[in-house]
Amino acid sequence: MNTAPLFVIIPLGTAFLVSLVGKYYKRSSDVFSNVACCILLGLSFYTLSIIRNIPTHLLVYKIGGWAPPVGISMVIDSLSVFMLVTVNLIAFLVTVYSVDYMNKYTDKWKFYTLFMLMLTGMNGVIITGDLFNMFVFLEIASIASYALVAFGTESEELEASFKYAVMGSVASSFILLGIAVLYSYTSTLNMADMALSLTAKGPAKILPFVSVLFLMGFGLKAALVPFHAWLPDAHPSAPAPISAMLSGVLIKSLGVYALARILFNVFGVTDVILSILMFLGALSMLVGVFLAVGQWDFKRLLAYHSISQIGYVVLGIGLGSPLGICGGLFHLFNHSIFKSLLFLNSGAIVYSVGTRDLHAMGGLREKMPVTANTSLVASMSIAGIPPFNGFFSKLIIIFACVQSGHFGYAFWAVVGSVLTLASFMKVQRYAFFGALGKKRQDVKEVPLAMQISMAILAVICLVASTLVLPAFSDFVTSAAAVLSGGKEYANLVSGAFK
Amino acid sequence: MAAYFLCLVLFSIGLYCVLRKRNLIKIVVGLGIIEYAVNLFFALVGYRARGRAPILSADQVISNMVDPIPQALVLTAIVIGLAVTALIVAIAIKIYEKYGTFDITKINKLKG
Amino acid sequence: MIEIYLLLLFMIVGAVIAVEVKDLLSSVVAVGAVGLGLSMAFLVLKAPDLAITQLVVEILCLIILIRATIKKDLPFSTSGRWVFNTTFTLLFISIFLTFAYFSLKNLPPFGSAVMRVAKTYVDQGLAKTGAANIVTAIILDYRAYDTLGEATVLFTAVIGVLTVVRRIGRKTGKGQDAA
Amino acid sequence: MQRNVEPGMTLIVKTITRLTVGLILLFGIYIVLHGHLSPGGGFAGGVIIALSFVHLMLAFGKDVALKKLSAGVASLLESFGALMFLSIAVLGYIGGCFFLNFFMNKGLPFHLFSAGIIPLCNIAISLKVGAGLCAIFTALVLLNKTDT
Repeated sequence: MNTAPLFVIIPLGTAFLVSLVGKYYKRSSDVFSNVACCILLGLSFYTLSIIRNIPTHLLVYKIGGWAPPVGISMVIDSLSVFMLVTVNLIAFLVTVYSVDYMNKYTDKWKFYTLFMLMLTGMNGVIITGDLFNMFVFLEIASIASYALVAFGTESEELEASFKYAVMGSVASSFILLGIAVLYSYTSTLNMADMALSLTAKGPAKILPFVSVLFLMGFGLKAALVPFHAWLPDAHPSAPAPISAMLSGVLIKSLGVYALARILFNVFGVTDVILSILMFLGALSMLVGVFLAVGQWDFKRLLAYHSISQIGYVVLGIGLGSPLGICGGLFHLFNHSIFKSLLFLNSGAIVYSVGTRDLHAMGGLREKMPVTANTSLVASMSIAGIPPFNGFFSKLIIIFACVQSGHFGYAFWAVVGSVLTLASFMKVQRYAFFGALGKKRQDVKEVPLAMQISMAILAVICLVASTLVLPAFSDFVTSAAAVLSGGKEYANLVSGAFK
Repeated sequence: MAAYFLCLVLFSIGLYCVLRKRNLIKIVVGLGIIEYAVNLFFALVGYRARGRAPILSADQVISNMVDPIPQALVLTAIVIGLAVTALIVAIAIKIYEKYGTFDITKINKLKG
Repeated sequence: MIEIYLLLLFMIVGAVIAVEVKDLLSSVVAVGAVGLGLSMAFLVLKAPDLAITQLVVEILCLIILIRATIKKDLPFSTSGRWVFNTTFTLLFISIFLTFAYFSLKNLPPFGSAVMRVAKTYVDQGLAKTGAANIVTAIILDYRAYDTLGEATVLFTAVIGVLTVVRRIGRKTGKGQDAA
Repeated sequence: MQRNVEPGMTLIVKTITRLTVGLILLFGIYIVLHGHLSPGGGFAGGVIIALSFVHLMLAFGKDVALKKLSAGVASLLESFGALMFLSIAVLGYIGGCFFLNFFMNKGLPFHLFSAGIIPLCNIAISLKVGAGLCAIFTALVLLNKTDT
């Protein structure tokens, strides 16, 4: 049984169902969403095991029975399944967390409907093999996230959402324009077919223009530095579970994944594109962390760190060597884990204490032990302290920089890492250690479901380090092989169509 | 070629409006112009000289049709544009309700 | 093919007016004119489906925008570094246009679409799907998955609008928690 | 300024609306049903159906229009339309494939009852689009109403 369509059908059906019945039966939206996310998580692991047992590591589904350049196809390869596991893992833990957290807001069913639609969009982008279809699902995820950022309907949230929506729409227009130019040139929309057609036509003068359009479009979605202005507003304004989803997976699946898939597998990268990617990555890495150090708003600080960490991912992928891509993807996975955890921690503090200002916290360790310990794990992980996963992925990226002779970038990556450490020492010092304020004596730990989801994420922070061991490293390396294989993807996929 | 370029000029006008105007409704107008330009670009790309509309008829044979794919894509893109516009206008009206103005320079609780 | 150039010029003039005019209502009406020009351009480009859809969507957009702008304030302010920012934006746009000009030369010339995949639709569309309108055959059969996505986008926007216009977003105080 | 006791626009507008709104609705339904034969289709038809409702609301004020179709019902209808479209897609599994046009007999070309699932999809989309746009419009109008 081919599982590919289920990744779209299940969340989409759940969203429609929740919007029908959620208004009348309050608990049903909780139950439906959690069950759906749980099934999706199981399904992605099941797909992972299927993919490993197929010799070509490729699963193709022809929608409507039309053979691909004519119809739309779904393509799941190692990279897609890597992203599917990441997205659905975070989504499941976030829904568990939301059950209690979202009680603070009105109209919970709207939250769950939008959440499931956003998940539909991300899954759709990841599994599609068609360029225009990717755009459509990208828009679903984006529009759902615009609305989710404004979920609290306070003035700051609306303002952030407006900014995000305008920037996001401009980005989408750039992407759509790029697709139009590509369609005119190749007369097809299927990605594999397009790659073959581009190869057949020889070095195309149109590609630099389209690459720039896509870099601007997807770069905006991924919040790379010249295009990052919306992120520090939008991510802190959203409710904490949504911040975790946005920073954890949305900017990666819509930005980094889509960009890497198109640039590497459809266009075939050139040295110029790689150096642009590396430069943008390093720039984001440094600018993000410099802006983060001075922040006193906990969630805003985390948002700036998202820019910085996305910089690491793009730097790793931009190196173009197998080791670099491997490090970049591994860091992508790790970052979704620990950044989601940190945002959930910040949400827990908002839930119990009601503030995001680091000055107003202090000494929360004794009252909120689970939150404090999980956030300690996440902080050490993001700062790159040895036993945790963040250390290994950063190490691999730095090694890869040195290996391909980019000593400057390696140096800046180390500098960024040190500054990250400093910034998170500040967070730990002001939020959890120190003396407990007088007003904070009646602070309580958050409900059990929220604790559980934070604890699971913290455990994954530790367990994910084992992915560097040869026995488990296949998960990341096979995904990296898809990208470093370049246009090999086109031959494999079009072979599978027949 | 000239048609493509004029279409991109239209795109740039919209882009300029979004980047430089300081009024929420003007920004929405700019986004609308960008959408029109992209949709028009798609339709231009699919045109064939002396082509016919891609609708078959029972009593005549049509040989030279324009490309139907861009039309199908634009149909989707128009809907997406409408959806985005509706959402952004709703947010803008709500901002007006909170701040009493559409002027972006007076709406700055958030910084950079 | 002179009509299409005239329409394009009309749209550009309309767009400039919409961007530069001071009055918001006039601006919205001008952008409506651009949309109607687009609808006519679709007709000239032999896309009747698009012309109908663009026309009705334009009317709806116009009504929504006018509802939003009517009787609202229109102060315009220019921020401190106006000249610098405008110059920078114009520079960026002119670089973009120059780059585009040299790149677009490599596309197939206007009026000669390649139609490699589309040929299948035109030749076999009626026999395989039974729909005489090839565009409908594409959006509801060959690429129906896209249309599912499109319908979902609209659904998302509706839920999004209903979310954004809620009067109270957060519950405040302990008393309302139980409700 | 005259003060109308009744909400909405003047008598002339109301009379003309009464005459035309049914025709607009009918035209929308025609466009939907002939989507696979002539230009138009579920989306354009749905917008026209929504426009007939908007027309009613602009002419008679929101109360009369909301009596015909309240926001809650519109939202429900929309979810129903969306679910119907998804069900058609999933029903393709009867033929063994997601989104398969599962009517083997496509009917006579150029006739109303032809083309398998395409007319059904058109109806589902028009239901969804019409109800959805009504819901959006109602929400925006209600919002505008309260802040003045």
